[in-house]
Amino acid sequence: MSSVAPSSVKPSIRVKVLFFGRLKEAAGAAEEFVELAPGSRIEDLFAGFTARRPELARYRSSLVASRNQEFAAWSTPLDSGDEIAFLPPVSGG
Amino acid sequence: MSSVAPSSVKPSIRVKVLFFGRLKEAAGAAEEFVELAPGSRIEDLFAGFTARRPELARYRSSLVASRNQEFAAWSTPLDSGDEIAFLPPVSGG
Amino acid sequence: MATPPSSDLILLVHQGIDADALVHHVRTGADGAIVTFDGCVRNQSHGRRTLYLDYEAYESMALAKMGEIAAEVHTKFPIDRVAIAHRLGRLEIGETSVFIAVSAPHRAAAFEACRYAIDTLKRSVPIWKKEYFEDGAVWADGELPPVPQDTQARKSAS
Amino acid sequence: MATPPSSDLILLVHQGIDADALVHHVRTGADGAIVTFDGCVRNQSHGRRTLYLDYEAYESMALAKMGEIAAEVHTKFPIDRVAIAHRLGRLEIGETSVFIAVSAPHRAAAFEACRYAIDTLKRSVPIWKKEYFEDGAVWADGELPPVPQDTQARKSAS
Repeated sequence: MSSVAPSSVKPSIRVKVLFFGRLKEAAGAAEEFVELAPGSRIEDLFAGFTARRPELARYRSSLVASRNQEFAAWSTPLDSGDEIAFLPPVSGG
Repeated sequence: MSSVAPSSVKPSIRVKVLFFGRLKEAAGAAEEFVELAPGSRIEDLFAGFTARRPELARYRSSLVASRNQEFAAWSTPLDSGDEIAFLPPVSGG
Repeated sequence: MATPPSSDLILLVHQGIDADALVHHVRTGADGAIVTFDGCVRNQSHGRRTLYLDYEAYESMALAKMGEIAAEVHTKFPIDRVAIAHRLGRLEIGETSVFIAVSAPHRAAAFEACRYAIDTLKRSVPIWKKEYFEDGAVWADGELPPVPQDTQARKSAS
Repeated sequence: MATPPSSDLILLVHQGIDADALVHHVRTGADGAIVTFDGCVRNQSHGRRTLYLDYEAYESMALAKMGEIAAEVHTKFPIDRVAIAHRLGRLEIGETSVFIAVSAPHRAAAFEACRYAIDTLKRSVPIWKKEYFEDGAVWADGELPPVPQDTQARKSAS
């Protein structure tokens, strides 16, 4: 589902993806494992989900991503074993 | 002990005086009843105490007075039955 | 002077302050925030080791002034309830000398009102603290409360 | 990111928050002030009667972020200890969802640090609140946490 370089010979990478709050309901899952081409970024990962579930696209501007429990830019490259989460606006307190 | 008009015919007024904190220690008493000439003010009352105990004079600039549980200016006139207190800088909390 | 709403709680106590009771008093279903201030006895003052403190008050006036602070806080901030308790007598290190709880629908007002209440209490409530050290005791430095304008004096001087 | 001093207490709990334990944790003989913030469930939201709330969190990240807030508070304010607890799951009206206690030698720092901690928690800790009304449930409006500059994207675009 990545738009970057072909992964013909390179091994794919595998990341864990978490959804929370309204996004979890929209995604229909709290947790998923995803295989991507090496060099994929967080934005590629999300694009893969919106390809499968177009209704997720409207959350794109009102969510932030995290990589291994740190907020991360959409352009952040992924490594195998990463834990990526998509987080709607927080409302704790 | 008042410096105002002579009280030859007028009846005197009687007030209750309270001292607190370091001032109580300096005055050697927590509570006293004092008779004054009508028309006396809080400053006259305090002057009467300093006449008796000159060491009280040095507290004059670092204390405030109250009349019937309200902070009061030194020039406040006294009425019979008033409760007057001399209060050093407060340090509650 | 204004009297506080009957929903407020104003106390001078000679034993330990029951902070839970004060918090319970201000908590209602309409509130989203409760801010408390707990003033407690430090083990040192200006670098000298404190043994204990002794608080005395002009009790009737202190209660009246604490009630005025509560009333004033209601006029200044959109809060729900206020509870203020001050302890008197001997206090050991770590014990609570003053406790203030403020409830409000939203947190900004609760923080501001609680801060205002303790700042005002320290400036204007007739309570005095004596600090006991190993080598003696001193009355703590304090603040002179603001007093009404001396209008009588000006009038008689003219 | 900095880790909080081991003297701080950071908790996510699924039962009632023990506020007394948190206050006890931050109280030391060196402190003259303890300020607490208690965030509690209101009986209404934007005029609609609330039945109850349900909180969920990205727990591992929420704990990490709460610890970072405590560490940051130590660098910004002259305080002693911090305790932060957030509750998850179903909460009834009046119950405490978040509790923060800060101790300090002097009150100004305790107030400012406690306020900073709750303001930052509400903006940056991955916890979500769903509000249940008589006619349905909604995820509460929230705030988008700040995210690091998108430097990678700029580099690859040049």
